[in-house]
Amino acid sequence: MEHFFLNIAHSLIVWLMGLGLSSKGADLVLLIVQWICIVAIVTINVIVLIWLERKVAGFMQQRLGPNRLGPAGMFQTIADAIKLLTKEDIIPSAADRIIFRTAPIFFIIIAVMLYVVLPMGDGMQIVDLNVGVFYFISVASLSTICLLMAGWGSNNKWSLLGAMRSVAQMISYEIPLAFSLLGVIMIAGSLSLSDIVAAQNNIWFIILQPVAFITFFIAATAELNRGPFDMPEAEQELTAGAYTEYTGMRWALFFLAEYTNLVAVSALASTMFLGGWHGPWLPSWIWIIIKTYLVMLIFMWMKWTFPRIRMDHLMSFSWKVLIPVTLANILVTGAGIQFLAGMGW
Amino acid sequence: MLRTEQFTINIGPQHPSTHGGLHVEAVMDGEFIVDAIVHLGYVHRSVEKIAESRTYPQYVPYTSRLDYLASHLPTLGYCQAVEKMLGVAVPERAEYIRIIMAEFSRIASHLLFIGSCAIDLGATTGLIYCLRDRERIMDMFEMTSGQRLIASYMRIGGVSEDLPDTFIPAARSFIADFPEMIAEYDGLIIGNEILQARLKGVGRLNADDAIAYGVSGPNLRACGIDYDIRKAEPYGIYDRFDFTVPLAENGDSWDRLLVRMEEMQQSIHIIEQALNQLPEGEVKAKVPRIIKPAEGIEVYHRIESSKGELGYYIVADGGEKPYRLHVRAPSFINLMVLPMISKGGKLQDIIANIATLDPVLGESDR
Amino acid sequence: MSLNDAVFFLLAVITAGSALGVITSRNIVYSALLLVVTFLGVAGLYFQMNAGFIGLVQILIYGGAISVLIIFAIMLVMDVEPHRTNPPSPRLPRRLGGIYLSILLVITMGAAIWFTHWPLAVGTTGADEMAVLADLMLGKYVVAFEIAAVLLLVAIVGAIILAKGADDK
Amino acid sequence: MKGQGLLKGLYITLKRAVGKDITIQYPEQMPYLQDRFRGCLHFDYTKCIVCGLCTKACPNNVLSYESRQVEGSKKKELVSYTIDLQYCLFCNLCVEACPTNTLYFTHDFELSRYQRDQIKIVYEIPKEEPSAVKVDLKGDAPEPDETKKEKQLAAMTAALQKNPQKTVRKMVENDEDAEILAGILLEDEQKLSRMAALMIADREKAKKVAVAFVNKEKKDRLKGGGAEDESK
Repeated sequence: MEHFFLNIAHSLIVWLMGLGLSSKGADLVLLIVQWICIVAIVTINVIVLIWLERKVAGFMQQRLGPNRLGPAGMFQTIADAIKLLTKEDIIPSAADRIIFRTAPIFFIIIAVMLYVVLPMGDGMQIVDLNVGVFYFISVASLSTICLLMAGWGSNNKWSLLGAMRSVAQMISYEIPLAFSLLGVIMIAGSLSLSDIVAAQNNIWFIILQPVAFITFFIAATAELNRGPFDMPEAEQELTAGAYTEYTGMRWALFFLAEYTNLVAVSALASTMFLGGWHGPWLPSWIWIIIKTYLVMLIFMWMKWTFPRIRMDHLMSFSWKVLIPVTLANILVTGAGIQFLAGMGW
Repeated sequence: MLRTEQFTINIGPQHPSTHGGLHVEAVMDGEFIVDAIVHLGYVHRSVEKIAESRTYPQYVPYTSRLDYLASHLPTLGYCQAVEKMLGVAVPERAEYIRIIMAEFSRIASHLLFIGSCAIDLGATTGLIYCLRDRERIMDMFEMTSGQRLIASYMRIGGVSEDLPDTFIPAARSFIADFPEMIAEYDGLIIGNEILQARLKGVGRLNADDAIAYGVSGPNLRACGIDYDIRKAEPYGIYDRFDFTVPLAENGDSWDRLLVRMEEMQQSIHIIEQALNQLPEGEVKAKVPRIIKPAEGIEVYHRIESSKGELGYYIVADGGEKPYRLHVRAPSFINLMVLPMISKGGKLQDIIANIATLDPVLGESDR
Repeated sequence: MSLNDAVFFLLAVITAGSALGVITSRNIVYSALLLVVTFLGVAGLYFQMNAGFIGLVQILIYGGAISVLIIFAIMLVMDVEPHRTNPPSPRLPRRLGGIYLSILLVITMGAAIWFTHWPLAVGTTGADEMAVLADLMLGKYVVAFEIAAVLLLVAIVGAIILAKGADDK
Repeated sequence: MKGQGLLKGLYITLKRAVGKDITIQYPEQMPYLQDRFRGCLHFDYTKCIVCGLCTKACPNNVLSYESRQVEGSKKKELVSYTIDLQYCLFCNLCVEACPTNTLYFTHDFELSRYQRDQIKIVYEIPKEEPSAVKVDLKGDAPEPDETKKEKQLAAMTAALQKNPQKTVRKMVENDEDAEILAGILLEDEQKLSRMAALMIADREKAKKVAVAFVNKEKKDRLKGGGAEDESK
């Protein structure tokens, strides 16, 4: 079981080379297969996640949640997807059509790109970049532009306001997000995600870096526009924020991308702090799935419990609390490393 | 300084958190509100004009539809106003039933206020818990009147039917469970630091302005003014009960929330006393089938509704139907301070302000 | 032509094409968004040169942050219809001036590139480029690095004061 | 300490998440309705004494009835009683006014209908045999099976042949039109049988067809007598 997917990939390469492909060509085909797999994983995950989110919300609100279609309402999301696909595609007449159309596409592309560096099991990583963490952060930062495009292209005050807010929020929370990861990077001594997982063989970084984990979690919630920080949508204030004018599948793409981001960030959290794919008894890829889903459940739990924070509080929380705390954490971590190194560890 | 341009944002009439058809035209300078213009009338049903073509008893169901969140209260006000015109004495038992129903309505209204306040600030689950408990009150209304929301239970001269046997146990069990409910709201909604940060110091209304604008009800008491018609000018049999009028100091959104939380507990206290004192007897006075107050009688009767001072001004012309009926709707008057308290705040604050002023649009548009 | 060359030409076309788009687009918002594409293309070129870290910095700083600033600034100060933001100047002297300036710029830069002695890279950027970079920044060039940091801080403080407006006396 | 409230909130939602649900599954599981629940207004014709108090009590003109004088006495007798539920406020005033408990609320709260005119409930009391009351709950009639349908068709055709004017009276606007329509139907066997079938299957369509027939006939008549033959 442990090497189930690796074996599949290996036999695929062997088969391809048996067909007469060069090893480079076989790698290319494998890469394409991996991309298709990622898209499939993302889609299936989103279907499960939307169902899960509604179920979690239902349970917290003492309801059952969706339960009509399929076992425990599992097919509700599929029905919703079909509904969204068949909806009329409305583009406001005053909208900037090119920007309006491309924004959701870029948003989902960027979300899918995040998966390239995530180790989904022992040796199951598409590209082991030596700057993996940095790749994740910088690619994730591009999604601000997509929201801005959506907000601007819609030519609607609510949309623009939602986009502005979310961009301001995401830019200010990128800094504590990156800073809180720095502590882990300093201990692991590498920016590569596989090295970081390997460094957690004995002890998870959540124990060594509890403050970093909490700050990362808060900043990630803001980056994902979720829970108490859902500024771009902010239903009660901005109707639907940046997505106000979107309908049908375009809107669904945003939704899809948000959940894709959620999975990616949760996977990053479990990789950086929860020991990645390390775990006893079960195969490594099952462990990462379990850990990722646990993190996502916490995200959902928070979302359905807390009210939305106010914009100015949000900004001042980032700049006045999170960033100083993460900076102090880096300082303490650095001092600790030097101290322990001096002790001869 | 850079010269900036103001822009307007239309909050409503179709917007998730305007409690019906409220339309606020917010003039913004960036995220700050320069002015907020309240546009009303989207739920106008000409309830006052309808009164002129209905006989006095026929008008009772329409009053229930004024403040549909606490439907016994406007009905109570109307019935008492007509009784005042006719000089009818209401039987003791009916008076007590009325008090119980009115106070349960107040709790139902305040529960929805707290829930909608939570959901307007983004905490969906808070609303569901409040609605869950509100349902029990609705069940009690269904027991007595047969309708859950728009009960039209009270009649001129009493109430339509006596309490059923199931009512008193249900009411007692609700009272017994109430502290637990309050504890849950305290934990989930009131105690939440994010919510406190959103409400504290937001939409501050000072006492002088409140009086000048004619604000009444919990919104007024949140400014520290001890004025409750149940105490100041007791109607019905309110003078027989022992309760305090909860007050706050700052008049901000947070105080408005706290005052209502406290008020619910006082209502429970009143209901408890009323249930203990409930006498046996008739529930409806002998009222002529055709009510014809003498020409020239005018009456103004006011009660403390869950939103504030709810007054009925009725002029009779000697016929079966009122010559003119006017409703002093507390929501309407309370809403008028929205521009004043929102100025200088943020866009998100105006949502909190609307939520904590607790308007019900059926009443303010009439 | 190897695969590497093909990728290079693709990236070069994207970068140069979008850069051209930035200056020819009639709509200033499109210009700004095409600028983002240019930044990304440049980042791609960095990746091709095995300078992953620099490429990612390019994406993070220019693609994610600076471009947002530019778009923000455009959106906030724009006062006309977006499609009339970048009209070519109708007056001939101005056009001639523009042509003259651009020719001057091309000549200057071309000359600078032509006459500079470009040292060929000694050694390759290996897998450990991060460590090398860190050593250089926090070792040899630490003073310059810190001074740059202080400069940026001063700039930020200045910007805040400008935005908030110092107390006008 | 800051953050305590947040943790408490999280604890409460977690506790509720693992606790019991409070909702019911509506169509399968019906809500418990209290005795006095006011669902749909119903009318028991046997008790009605045609006093008219209900219509006077109603604030919104929901109730109306047709009555006639019983021959040889002062008593009135009911012909039909109409409850136009779309205007009903469910206020209970009519029920309270009724001296004989003729009007009452049932617990049936599923009042949605596909057509607007299906909301109206009409109780008709036939003149000849008051024992066999035909309650015409429009839109609620169950789909009759084949034999029943045939029987109905035969009855309707017979009625049309025997007394056409009266049978088609409800399909058109006034007596004059009914007369015209009856004339058309009697002349043409095919039209008659088609009309009969339509009247049973789809009253709305039958009405439309009837109006069309009448209008055409009227037009033809205006044109002159000669046109009549052509129209056939």
